[in-house]
Amino acid sequence: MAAISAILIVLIAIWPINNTLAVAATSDYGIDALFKFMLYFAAPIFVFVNGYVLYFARRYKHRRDEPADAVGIPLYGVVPLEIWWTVLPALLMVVLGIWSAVTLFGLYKPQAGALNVEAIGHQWKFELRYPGLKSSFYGDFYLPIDRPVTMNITSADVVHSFWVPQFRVKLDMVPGMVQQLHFTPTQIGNYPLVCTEFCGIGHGDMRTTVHVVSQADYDKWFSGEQQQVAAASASAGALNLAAGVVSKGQAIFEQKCAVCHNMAGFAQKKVGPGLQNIFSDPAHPKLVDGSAPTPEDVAGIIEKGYSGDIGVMPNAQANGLSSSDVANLVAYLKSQSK
Amino acid sequence: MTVHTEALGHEHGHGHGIMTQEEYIEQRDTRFLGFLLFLFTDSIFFTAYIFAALYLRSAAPVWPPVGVERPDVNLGAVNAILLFGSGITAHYAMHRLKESRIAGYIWFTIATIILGSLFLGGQAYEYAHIHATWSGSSFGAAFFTLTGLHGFHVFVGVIYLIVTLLQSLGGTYTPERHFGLTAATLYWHFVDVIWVVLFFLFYIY
Amino acid sequence: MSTDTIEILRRTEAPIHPAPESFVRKYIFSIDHKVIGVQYFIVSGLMILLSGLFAEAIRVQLTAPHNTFLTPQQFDEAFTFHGTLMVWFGAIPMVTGAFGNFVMPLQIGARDVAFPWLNMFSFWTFPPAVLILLSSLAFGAPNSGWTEYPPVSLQAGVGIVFWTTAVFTVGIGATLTALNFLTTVIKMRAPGMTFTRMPLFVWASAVTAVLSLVATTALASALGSLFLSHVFNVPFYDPSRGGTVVLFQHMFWFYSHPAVYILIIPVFGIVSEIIPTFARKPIFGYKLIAFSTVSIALLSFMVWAHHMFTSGLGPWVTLPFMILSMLIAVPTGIKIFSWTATLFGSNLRLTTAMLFVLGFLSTFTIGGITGIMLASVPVDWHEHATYFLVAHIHYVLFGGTLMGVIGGVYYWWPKVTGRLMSESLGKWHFWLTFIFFNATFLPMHFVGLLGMPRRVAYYDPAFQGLNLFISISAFLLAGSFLLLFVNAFWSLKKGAAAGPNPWGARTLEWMIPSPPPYYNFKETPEVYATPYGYGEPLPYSAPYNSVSTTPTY
Amino acid sequence: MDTAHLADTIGAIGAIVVGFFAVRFLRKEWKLKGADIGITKVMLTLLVIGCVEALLVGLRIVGQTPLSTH
Repeated sequence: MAAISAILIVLIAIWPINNTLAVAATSDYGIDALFKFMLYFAAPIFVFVNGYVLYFARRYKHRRDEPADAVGIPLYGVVPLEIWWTVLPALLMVVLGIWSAVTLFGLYKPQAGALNVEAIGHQWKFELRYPGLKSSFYGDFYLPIDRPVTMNITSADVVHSFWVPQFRVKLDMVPGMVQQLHFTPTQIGNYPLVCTEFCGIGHGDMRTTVHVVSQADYDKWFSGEQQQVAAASASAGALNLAAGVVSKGQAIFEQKCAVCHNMAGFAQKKVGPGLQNIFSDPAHPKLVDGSAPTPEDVAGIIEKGYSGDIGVMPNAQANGLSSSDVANLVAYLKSQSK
Repeated sequence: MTVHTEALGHEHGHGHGIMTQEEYIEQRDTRFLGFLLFLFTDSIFFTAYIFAALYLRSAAPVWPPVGVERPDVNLGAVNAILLFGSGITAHYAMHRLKESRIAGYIWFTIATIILGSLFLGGQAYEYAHIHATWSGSSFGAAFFTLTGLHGFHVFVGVIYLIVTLLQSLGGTYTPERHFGLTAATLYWHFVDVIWVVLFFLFYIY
Repeated sequence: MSTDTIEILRRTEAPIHPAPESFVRKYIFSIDHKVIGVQYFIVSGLMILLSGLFAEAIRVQLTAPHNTFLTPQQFDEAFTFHGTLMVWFGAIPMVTGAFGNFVMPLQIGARDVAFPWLNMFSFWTFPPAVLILLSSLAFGAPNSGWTEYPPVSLQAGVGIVFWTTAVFTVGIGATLTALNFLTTVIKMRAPGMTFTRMPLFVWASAVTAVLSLVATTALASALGSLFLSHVFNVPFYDPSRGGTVVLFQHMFWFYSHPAVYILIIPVFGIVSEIIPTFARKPIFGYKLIAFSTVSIALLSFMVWAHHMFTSGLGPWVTLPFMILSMLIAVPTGIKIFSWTATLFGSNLRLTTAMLFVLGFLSTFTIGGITGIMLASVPVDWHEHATYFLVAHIHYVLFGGTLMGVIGGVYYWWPKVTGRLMSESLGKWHFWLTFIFFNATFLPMHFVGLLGMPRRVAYYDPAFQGLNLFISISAFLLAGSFLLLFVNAFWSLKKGAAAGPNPWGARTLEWMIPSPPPYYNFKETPEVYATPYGYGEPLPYSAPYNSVSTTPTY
Repeated sequence: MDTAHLADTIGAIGAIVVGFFAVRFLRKEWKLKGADIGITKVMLTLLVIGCVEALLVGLRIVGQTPLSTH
């Protein structure tokens, strides 16, 4: 049986997982290696249990020439053996646990210079938002090869899930919560993005394609999508809060911020808190720090983004906001604050 | 003893071997254990919702959420004392019965029922005056669900006490035989101590 | 506590209830644990059948990537009913209500469970719950899977109200049964039956009762919150009003992970009874098996979040759950190895029941191994909510629970009916079931790894070949069960009389006639040793030590 | 004296009275044995804690913060 196990292990070792289901993202996470390791120890367990069952079933089968009341040997247990098969699996699980833990923390580690993309689940489509693109879009999207990506995922309605099988990573898109998924696409190709969490009658068809392309192709696609952004960034200068226009701010708010924020009291949470009365409501603890917030504080948060215990908000670049946009937004927020 | 002893089996088997008859009878008394397990499983019900309340609290930036107010803590304390006091009277009633002082037992049970009912009244008053709604906020969801569940238990407890009182007037319970009363008292204590936790959770913490 | 002699004896010893005469008191509103066990067996058996039909409907739909056999709506209802019926209305009542009720009191030498009337009440929560659930088909069925995660389950209309009510109702019965069983095991054991002399099925029933007692109430609160969310618009799960959707997953899985063990631990007990009986030797490592049952139960309350590794708990929360989930492999491994070791030096009778148990050993091992894989968070990130998960759960619940249950049916059938089943038909049944079970569920691992999510009415055409193969195997698997029904009916009509102890077993239920008389034991037996001492005299007081332990089938 | 102060006073005095009896019972039962007594002891202990809660509220030591950021 040891021989059969060994053969199985060798077969697993040379079994090209990558050919069956290509890894298209950086494999530094070691998910495939971990999976193979499990198959290595699974093989002998499986072979030995089944092998002994079959062997004993043949070897000790009751034979016709034996008396009808024949019994087996009166063996109640062998303590050393029992200790062995308690301790050995426990040790194995410790090894596996440590390996998994190391891999796990690697999965959560953001990479420097990552491209921040947002994916928002809807019934039954994926909405994508890119930094520098004025508006979001649904459906196919592009990622440049070999550039780390931080995917900020959430949902607008029910729980969805973000899974690209070839990337090996999956997280749920939970309404009211932003999760980050870190990966680096390493193979050019078209891969399915699949929703795996049941989300209603359209669940089965909630698929789209992620195109991993060369940097040049990505730039070409991106500039095609960019269109109006160029004009906006040309006019962008230094932040001038005094020049903010309420009506323009309102338009931007409804287009962008309203995805995550309500224009209502602080507790009226969507993804982030409600933003009405942001200048006067003591409930905005991170803004206040004891003193009333200034327009500069608010503008700073919009520009730099926010990360803390009430959630994560991308910065102005990721949200595609120019300096004048920020000024307009602050003006609008101020007008809504009592 | 009107039991068919020939069917009991101790004449033939145990009673003089593995177990004495007293041990055997003690072993076979299932009611208390059964009732205890019931209380245990009931407490899980509350525990789950208390966990939910704490979870909602941890997910909220401020607690209670803006625009929602906790119930009045001072009146709440008075109300809590009514319920805690009823626990004491229930305890007294039990002792009086064990001491064969039936009149004392009856009066203390009536006091328990009145205090329990007053508590329910206090809860109703609180529900009418609190600045929160069941469907309005996570605080409301946790508060009304848990206190409502508890109020339901108090209500059942009051009914239970009334039933035991009527039964005892008919002579069901004696100083030696009063399992139903032990159960009622324990249940009442259980309802009491749940409020110790809920009072802390919603009024103080 | 005053020991009220007459009252206690009245309740537990003397046959104050004469054997009921009327049909209704005898077979419908019976308080006899054996009749209640059979009632549970029939109803939960029907539910398993019905659930199987829903599964076949799912497989018909999945024969083609964009099949029109079912609309997505109907498909969602089908897998919701499949899961709900199988877990709460099929398997749990089967392993606790049916096997626990019939076998456990007999094995501890009791005349009935601790609270016979409560037992009857527990059963009679079950048929109404079935009716509530099935009636939802007429009003708008629940359609978000047996897990019913909000918010999607709250969109589904009135179905969720039926679903929560039905599961709540059957949960009341399950809790009361657990309360009853735990009291029975603690209080009603025959004199001399210490904890270490209890048959392992009794251990399993007691531990399951503890699990059920703690967890089912937690489920009730989760169902309650879902009910309130739908009916009274309470914002437990509405982020815009401060709720959080992950809360439901915590509350649900705090029940539903132990529920998996409620499903499998009694089967561990069944297997631990069948193996020594047919190996004709003591179970290997009795104490370690009992201890591992208890430790599995303890661990099962600390691992619920491994169903939520992708739900955004963060690394520091998932880490302890991952480690604890992996540790469950240790006690489970102990059991598998001990059962295998029991076969060593045996005098093995390969009856149908034994074959199913050996099949259980094989398939459950696979389910256990894939369980370890899913416990590792990084690998789970790839495999979660795919067909790999579906394959895993079916290797555990079909290859584990159902295989063990069928083994148990073949094993205790003569005790319940007094007649033997056909061994040759049974062996055909085993081989067909075993082969088509693996043909159905083994490929699901691969479809899942390749990227097919679960609960999809439509799928990527790339997976059509494998899915077609799976579906055909599933139809044949269903067909193999016809042999069981044929066998059962044949046995009832023409089966040979079984006698009290056809298998030559040594636990107490085989020491009395088949089927057992009303009130089981005329005199309460005394127990002097473990039941598994094959080759030694029976460790019971007269007259229970005079039954032949030579197999006569 | 407004309602809040009245309620405080009643609450505090009530807490002391009820707590006194609870402690007395607890002391009485402490040495007794039996399953129901054991449970009663636990219940009475919790009851004493409840009285302390109510007393602290009555003395305005806890429960006075309208908002808390966790």
